Amino acid sequence: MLDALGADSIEDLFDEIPAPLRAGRLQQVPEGRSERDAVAEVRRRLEQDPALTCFAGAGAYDHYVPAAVWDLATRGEFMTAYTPYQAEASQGTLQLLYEYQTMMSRLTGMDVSNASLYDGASALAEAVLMAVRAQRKSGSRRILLAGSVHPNYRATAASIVSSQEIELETLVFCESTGRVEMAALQAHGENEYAALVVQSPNFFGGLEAVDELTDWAHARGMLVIAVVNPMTLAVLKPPGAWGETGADIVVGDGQPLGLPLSSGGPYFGFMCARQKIVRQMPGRIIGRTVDLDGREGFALTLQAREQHIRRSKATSNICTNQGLAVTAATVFLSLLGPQGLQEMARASYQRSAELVAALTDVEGVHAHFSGPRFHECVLRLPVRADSIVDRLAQEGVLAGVALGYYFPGLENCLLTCATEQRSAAEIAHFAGALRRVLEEAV
Amino acid sequence: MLDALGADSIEDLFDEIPAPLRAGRLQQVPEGRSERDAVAEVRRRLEQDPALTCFAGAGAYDHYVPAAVWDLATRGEFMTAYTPYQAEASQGTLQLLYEYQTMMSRLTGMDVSNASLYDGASALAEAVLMAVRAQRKSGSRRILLAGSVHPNYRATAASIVSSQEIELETLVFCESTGRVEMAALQAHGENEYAALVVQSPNFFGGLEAVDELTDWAHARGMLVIAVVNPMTLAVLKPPGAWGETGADIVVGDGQPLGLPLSSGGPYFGFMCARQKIVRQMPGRIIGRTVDLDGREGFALTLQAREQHIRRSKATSNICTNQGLAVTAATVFLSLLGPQGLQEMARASYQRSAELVAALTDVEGVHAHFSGPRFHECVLRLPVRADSIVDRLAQEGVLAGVALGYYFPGLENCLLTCATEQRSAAEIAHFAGALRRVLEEAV
Amino acid sequence: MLIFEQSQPGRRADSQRSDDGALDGLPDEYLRTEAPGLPEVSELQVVRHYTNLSRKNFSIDTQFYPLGSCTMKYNPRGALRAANLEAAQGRHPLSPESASQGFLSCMYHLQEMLRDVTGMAAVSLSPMAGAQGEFAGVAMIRAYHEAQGDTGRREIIVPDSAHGTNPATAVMCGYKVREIPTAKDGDVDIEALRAAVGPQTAGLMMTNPSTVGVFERRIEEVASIVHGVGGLLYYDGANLNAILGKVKPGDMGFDVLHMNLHKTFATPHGGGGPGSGPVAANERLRPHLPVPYVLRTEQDGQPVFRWADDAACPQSIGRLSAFMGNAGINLRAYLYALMLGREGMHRVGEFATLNANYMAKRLAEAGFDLAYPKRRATHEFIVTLQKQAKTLGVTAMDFAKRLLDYGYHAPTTYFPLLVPECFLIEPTETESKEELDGFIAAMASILAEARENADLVKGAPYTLPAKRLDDVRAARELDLVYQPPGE
Amino acid sequence: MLIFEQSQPGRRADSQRSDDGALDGLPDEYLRTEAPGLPEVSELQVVRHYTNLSRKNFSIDTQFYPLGSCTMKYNPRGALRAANLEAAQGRHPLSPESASQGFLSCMYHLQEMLRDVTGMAAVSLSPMAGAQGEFAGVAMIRAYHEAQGDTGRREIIVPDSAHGTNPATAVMCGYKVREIPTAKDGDVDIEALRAAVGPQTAGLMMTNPSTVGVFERRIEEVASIVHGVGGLLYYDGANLNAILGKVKPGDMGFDVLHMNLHKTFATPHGGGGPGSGPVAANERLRPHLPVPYVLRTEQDGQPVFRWADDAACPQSIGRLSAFMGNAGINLRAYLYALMLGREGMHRVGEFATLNANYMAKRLAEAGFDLAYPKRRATHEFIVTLQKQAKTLGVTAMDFAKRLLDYGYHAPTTYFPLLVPECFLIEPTETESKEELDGFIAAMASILAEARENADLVKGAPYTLPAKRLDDVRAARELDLVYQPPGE
Ligand SMILES: Cc1ncc(COP(=O)(O)O)c(C=O)c1O
Ligand SMILES: Cc1ncc(COP(=O)(O)O)c(C=O)c1O
Repeated sequence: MLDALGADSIEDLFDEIPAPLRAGRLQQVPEGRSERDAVAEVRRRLEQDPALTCFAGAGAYDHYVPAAVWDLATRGEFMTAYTPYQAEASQGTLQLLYEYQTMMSRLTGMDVSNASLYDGASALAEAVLMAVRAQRKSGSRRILLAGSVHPNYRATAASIVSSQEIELETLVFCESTGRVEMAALQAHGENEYAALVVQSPNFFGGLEAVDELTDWAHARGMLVIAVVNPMTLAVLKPPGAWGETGADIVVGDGQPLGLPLSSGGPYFGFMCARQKIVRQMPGRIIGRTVDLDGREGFALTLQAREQHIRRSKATSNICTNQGLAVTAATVFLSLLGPQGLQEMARASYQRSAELVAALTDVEGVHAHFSGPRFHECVLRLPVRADSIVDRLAQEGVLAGVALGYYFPGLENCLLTCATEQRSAAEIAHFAGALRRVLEEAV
Repeated sequence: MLDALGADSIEDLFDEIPAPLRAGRLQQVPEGRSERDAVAEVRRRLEQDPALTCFAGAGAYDHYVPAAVWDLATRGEFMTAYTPYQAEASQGTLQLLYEYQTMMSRLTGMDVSNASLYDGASALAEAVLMAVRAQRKSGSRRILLAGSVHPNYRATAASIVSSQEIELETLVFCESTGRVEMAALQAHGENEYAALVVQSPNFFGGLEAVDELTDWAHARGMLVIAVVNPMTLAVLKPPGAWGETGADIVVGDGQPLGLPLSSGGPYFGFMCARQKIVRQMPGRIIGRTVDLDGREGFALTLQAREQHIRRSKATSNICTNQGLAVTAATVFLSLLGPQGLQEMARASYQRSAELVAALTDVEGVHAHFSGPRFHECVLRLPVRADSIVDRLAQEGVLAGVALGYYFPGLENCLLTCATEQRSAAEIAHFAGALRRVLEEAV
Repeated sequence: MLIFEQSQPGRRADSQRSDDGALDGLPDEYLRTEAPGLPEVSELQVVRHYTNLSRKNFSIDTQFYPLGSCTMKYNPRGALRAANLEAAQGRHPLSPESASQGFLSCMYHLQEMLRDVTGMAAVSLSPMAGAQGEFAGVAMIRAYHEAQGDTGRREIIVPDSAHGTNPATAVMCGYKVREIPTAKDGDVDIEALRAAVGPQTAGLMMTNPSTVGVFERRIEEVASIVHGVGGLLYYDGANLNAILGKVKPGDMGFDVLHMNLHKTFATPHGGGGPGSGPVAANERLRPHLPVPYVLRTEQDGQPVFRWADDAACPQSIGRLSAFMGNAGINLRAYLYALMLGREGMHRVGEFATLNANYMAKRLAEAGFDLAYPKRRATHEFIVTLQKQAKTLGVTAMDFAKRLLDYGYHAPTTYFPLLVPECFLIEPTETESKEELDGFIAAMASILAEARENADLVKGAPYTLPAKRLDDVRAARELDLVYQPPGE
Repeated sequence: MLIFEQSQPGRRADSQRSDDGALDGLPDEYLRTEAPGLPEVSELQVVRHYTNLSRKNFSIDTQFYPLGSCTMKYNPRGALRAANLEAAQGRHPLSPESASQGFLSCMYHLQEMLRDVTGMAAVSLSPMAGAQGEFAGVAMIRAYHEAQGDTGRREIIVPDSAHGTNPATAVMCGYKVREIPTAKDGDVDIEALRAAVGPQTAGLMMTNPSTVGVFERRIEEVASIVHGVGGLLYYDGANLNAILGKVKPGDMGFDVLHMNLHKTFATPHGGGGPGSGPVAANERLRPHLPVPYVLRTEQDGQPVFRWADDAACPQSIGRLSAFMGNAGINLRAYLYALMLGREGMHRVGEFATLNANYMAKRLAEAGFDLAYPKRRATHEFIVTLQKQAKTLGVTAMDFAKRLLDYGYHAPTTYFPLLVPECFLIEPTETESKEELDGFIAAMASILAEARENADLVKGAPYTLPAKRLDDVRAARELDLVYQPPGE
């Protein structure tokens, strides 16, 4: 090939690079290894960490992933394709995404869905930006954000929207229920907001008064942004049915739908909305259409919202999304169907109730908040929760998430969770270990 | 559907079965479980056994299997197809098998290969039957079988061929070298045998005098059946080049070519042979041909040898073979190529030399046999080997195979092995543990 | 293009290298003089080549595949996951029993479930496919007779509808084969059987439901005829799927049998295998089971599992493989059996039968001839295209090839041999009514094509990676191994 | 057929059930009144449906896919294996540091390698794709200026060849975009740049090699012009593959950058993602890196890894995701970097460049116009089909669609915007010469077709699952969600 180029060496091909810029030897990169050695090295490192039975949730849940899900998603034709720009050569991915959009719309009770965003937290940021665009007329750049929304979601939204001079105002949650009570709204009744953000089940696992909150916001011309766990929508009222007219934008993280925990990603953010604001949506959207022969086919549509067409006027800068994760979730939802997903939700609810019963049976452990919750619960321990989490890890248990890090004042609080995967034996082991550890601690 | 059948219930469809035969409730079959629970149950049982670092060989070797191998082999189109009877709808499997046949022929130095048999041991049995058929003229039904052939292979051959009044006569191995010495042949010079069976590397890891043995057998009108480890053929002289004219039938187990240990299977048996006896071969054979348009295509051929055509006159009763294992091996051989396979062989040789050096450094441990060997070695311990194997399993080491079970008199002997996967640290751990355990024992 | 044709000297998948070792101490006489002629290609080339090859196959995952006698049903991916667990794949076959109790308990539990399903006394999981299971069973019959000193029995009786492996097996076990005809109604011709049996009869091999897709109604009579002359009954369990949880072969009077786990118990066929063909025996034949299998003993009230080996089973026919058969396939079957459970097993046979009867009915309505129109179909049934072959010149082969163009794999053709121009159709329990209806519509459409334009059907397939292949040339000009041009 | 069209009430994949629990204690007002309208299908239906859907895609595993700017190279399956290890998949993102040292050490080691490759001071792995990396980088530029009290800088300069994400990012960060033209030789128009910069300049975003497939030779001058007015330089690392191990962006004068691990470091694109877009910063910008990333500390001489969080990094732009970005993708990149190693990284850029230059040369010989014929190609290059569009009426789009019929994925078309009728072609280092030659031959053949029968090319593709799709209808008659007929 060098001959064809009339070059003596590959080095010649780099002759346009100014000599002083040529790099020397890489210092931090070791010598290359074979696949075998490299995999062994990664395994050695990872297996140095104890394998923990997972009672943590807080946005990432240990649900069972059927074997077929990733067997299908990792087929080369799905896994090694690019974004479906050449529609004729991408009908597989495109049809799958259209099916995905349909599933998500039905789960959330909304009109439309995009083809994914990065994760739930960044999806919330995009929802805020979208709401502000949709409310351009009113001109408000203020958002009322429930304090019971996942703290990392709130932080992410803040990092992303703050450069655009959007203000996020926190709506405090009630100290005894952990949720937003209607009374708290009074402090905000006077201001003009573009939108209200509510998460339900909220970060603490509690169910918000979604109907009242939605109606309150709509009565004031605000849009309602719902943050939800899609698994719970198998049984919980979908945001499209919140209050009189339903939420306007729904976002969340798709992780519970077939994505392994994997230290936090790849998961995917989903976003559904009312048809009338679809042109304000960020991200890819697939439409059904016909080909030259009039046969059904699928294509990217409404691309005039996107950066590759609109550049600085795009609704978002997002380009690569979380396609393969969505592929897995689509297969997951097809496999479970309405019944399977409902059972998963109900079993998670029940296992979690059993967990709370077993743990609050331990001396000094109490549920911190009252009121209905789904499959997560905040427990108050007699000692700092972070030390208990560390200590129980030595017993093979990931007890949950210590809340002091996020909420000063809740240092003794532990957010704990059970999914359908947690067995009675595992719950009993957790409770037994907690009892022992607390006895030690006292 | 019942309506269409005019039936009231599915039970009606079983009305031809005499009532007394209808089964009651199954007693040993528990209630059905979900995929999640069933996988968890199998995992629970299997993980109750300690994970051992593998220094056992004896026909099953712990080589690295590149990730691509099974990613490709488990593609639905390979994994869920039947035997390629409908050639037009099976060109993928058929071409792959043709490539496999080519690879195996080249590795063994033989003219032809079939598309697989069950495993190495049963392949040996088939080779014996094939040799007897090929020697029909001479009429001999006696086979001379080296005592250094894998004992389970010899036992399998015996179970399978004995009903056909074929006699397997053992050729003793030398007590000091563990291989067949030419002197031992004298006892058999007078008899008429259909074939001589030689394994090299033999069960003890030793290299037989394949050239002399082959020539000796051929000089007496015998066929030579070679039993080989295909991985070693990356560097060892292929049976097709043994002696003056090469072996006539070559069999072995394909496990080292990309098959996980998996408690003994599925692996696959391979069989290669001289062109002139191809019509005596058992099992499926793929041929390259053309289709109606004259384009290259592949099909099962020489089917008139097989049970589905010839029934009681078939060369064997084999029907289902080990297709998917062969698929994996074909991908494996393509991925490694000549260089990769040679490196794997050389690295295994070297790791094994290091292992033997480390273990014989332990007080009281000696190599039991002299002479060249490949990547296995028989060590003599100062105590019974089976107790050491049990004891070292508690240290996380599978030390090898205790030989007393197979060879009375070798109770203190351990057959041990290292592949390219064994690290210096693992070898040192084994040696250290052995030293400790032997000190305890004394 | 063959992978060999993509080879370039020196090219390789670099990350598949090993630290090179030296062959110190190995004399040259043992070494090969040139590297083996394997392809020299990159990892991408390998992945692309075999991915694209796979796409040339029909398979259950891509098509309805109603191949009679082969039970091409969906095999849950969960079974594969179990077999792929590290704890499964990493276990060496000769690990000591002391470190294998978990694995052995799985195998034992599977043996017990299969024992229950078949109504037999004991099970050995070691045969590696159906044909090896048959070998084991017939060898056990022989071992039994020999153990009784009864050495004059030289014949195995096989119905003419039997699968080819049955007579081939009998011969491998040193027996002569005597064929008996099938009666018009699909059952065994009882009179012919009576005439065939005698003191020379070692046993009878039978499939029930038989390969003609009906349940042998006089099975008890058949059993008593064979037993009456001192013969034994072998059950070819390839069709067990039809009666799982409904009838136990042991209750029908069979003495020994094999199962095809790769048909009934969740292993996709892999383009030709691997399978697993466990044998089950009643008390009489139990001592002759092939080794190894798993025994349950107790120690201090705790179960301890052990291998039953030659020493424990001196009358065994011996071992049939280097280790313990296709253990990984047995593990898949175990997972599958756990998932199905008691109720699930009943459902398998029920829905397999429902689907087959539905298809038979609809195809008959569409103008096709059933081979046994008066009989209930079992899990499969036969359509004979003799009429079409005669009147339209369109054979079963032509219909089969044309079905491929419609996106359906063809049923089994020309087997069993006794029914001319036959299609043996087995939809299995895992297919939906929509697929069955689609297939039936395709058959009707092909029939219409055959009437209007027979050549269209006779030239099929048109849309596959290859047109009909020249089998004669394949057999005459044998090309079994690639030779580069000019070599 | 859509999966919804295969749905039947009550049908399900039975083995995917959960032991049903009750929603005791949940008031009705929280519950949905009817089950969500998900498809009701069997497991086989799911497997067959999605297997067959996948077969309608082109992909790297099946085709040459020379999509410029996207680096569609082979990503070793070993990387996927690492990410699929149980120890990787099972780790909860909020596991305590005390139980995560192994995982954190992997992330730290990857940070270090990327730091070295880019020549920067520190790396954060948290951005989830290139565009989010860009966001992080530009937000850091803003944070830096603000920290200096320098609040008057309102503009980001972007070359007209820039990827769409660049201007979109600048706007998301609250900046105005100022575009500067590209000179005839493909380099930035230096005079225009000089004219554009000023006290309002917050920074410049640039790709080098640029998206026109050449290396910006005056990069040092560009850097000094921007730095001269107090602006900062952002490096869009989408094209890092071209110069891996050859040039470090830090040495070119860039202050902050992102990498697309899903292009350069082994993650196949997944039909749209996921990716990972780590940012790297020099000392000046380091305090503003997004959290969390991994810090190495020592305790009793032993390394202890910790998360750098808001508390540790008070000047950070904050977090960009709920947890720590696409950790699993980072793990794949880590495995890939270990496999490549130092030498391998050099080879990546070398062979990517060799392949691109070879193709450029051959295509020019075949009669195609290169956009920058006097320049060396980098890892990609541009062919302009303007001549063909004018004289034959066959556009880049037509060539692209026709290539699909030849079994090749089309290159990137109509990007960058400044070159009319362009093909941006990136063969990558993992393709063999045979594939490149095949593609070149296809292009030559299409050119001949275009001359002889332009309509043939304009009607393409013919052999794919769909012909050209009606995009206008897709956008006008929005059908984004399936509605069953009659609803
Ligand atoms: C009726 C019958 N018996 C026996 C066999 C042989 O089984 P296997 O292919 O597993 O050897 C088959 C398989 O095709 C069969 O259909
Ligand atoms: C030059 C360039 N910059 C930025 C991006 C955006 O990267 P991502 O798609 O990962 O967001 C791309 C990807 O297409 C690109 O090619």
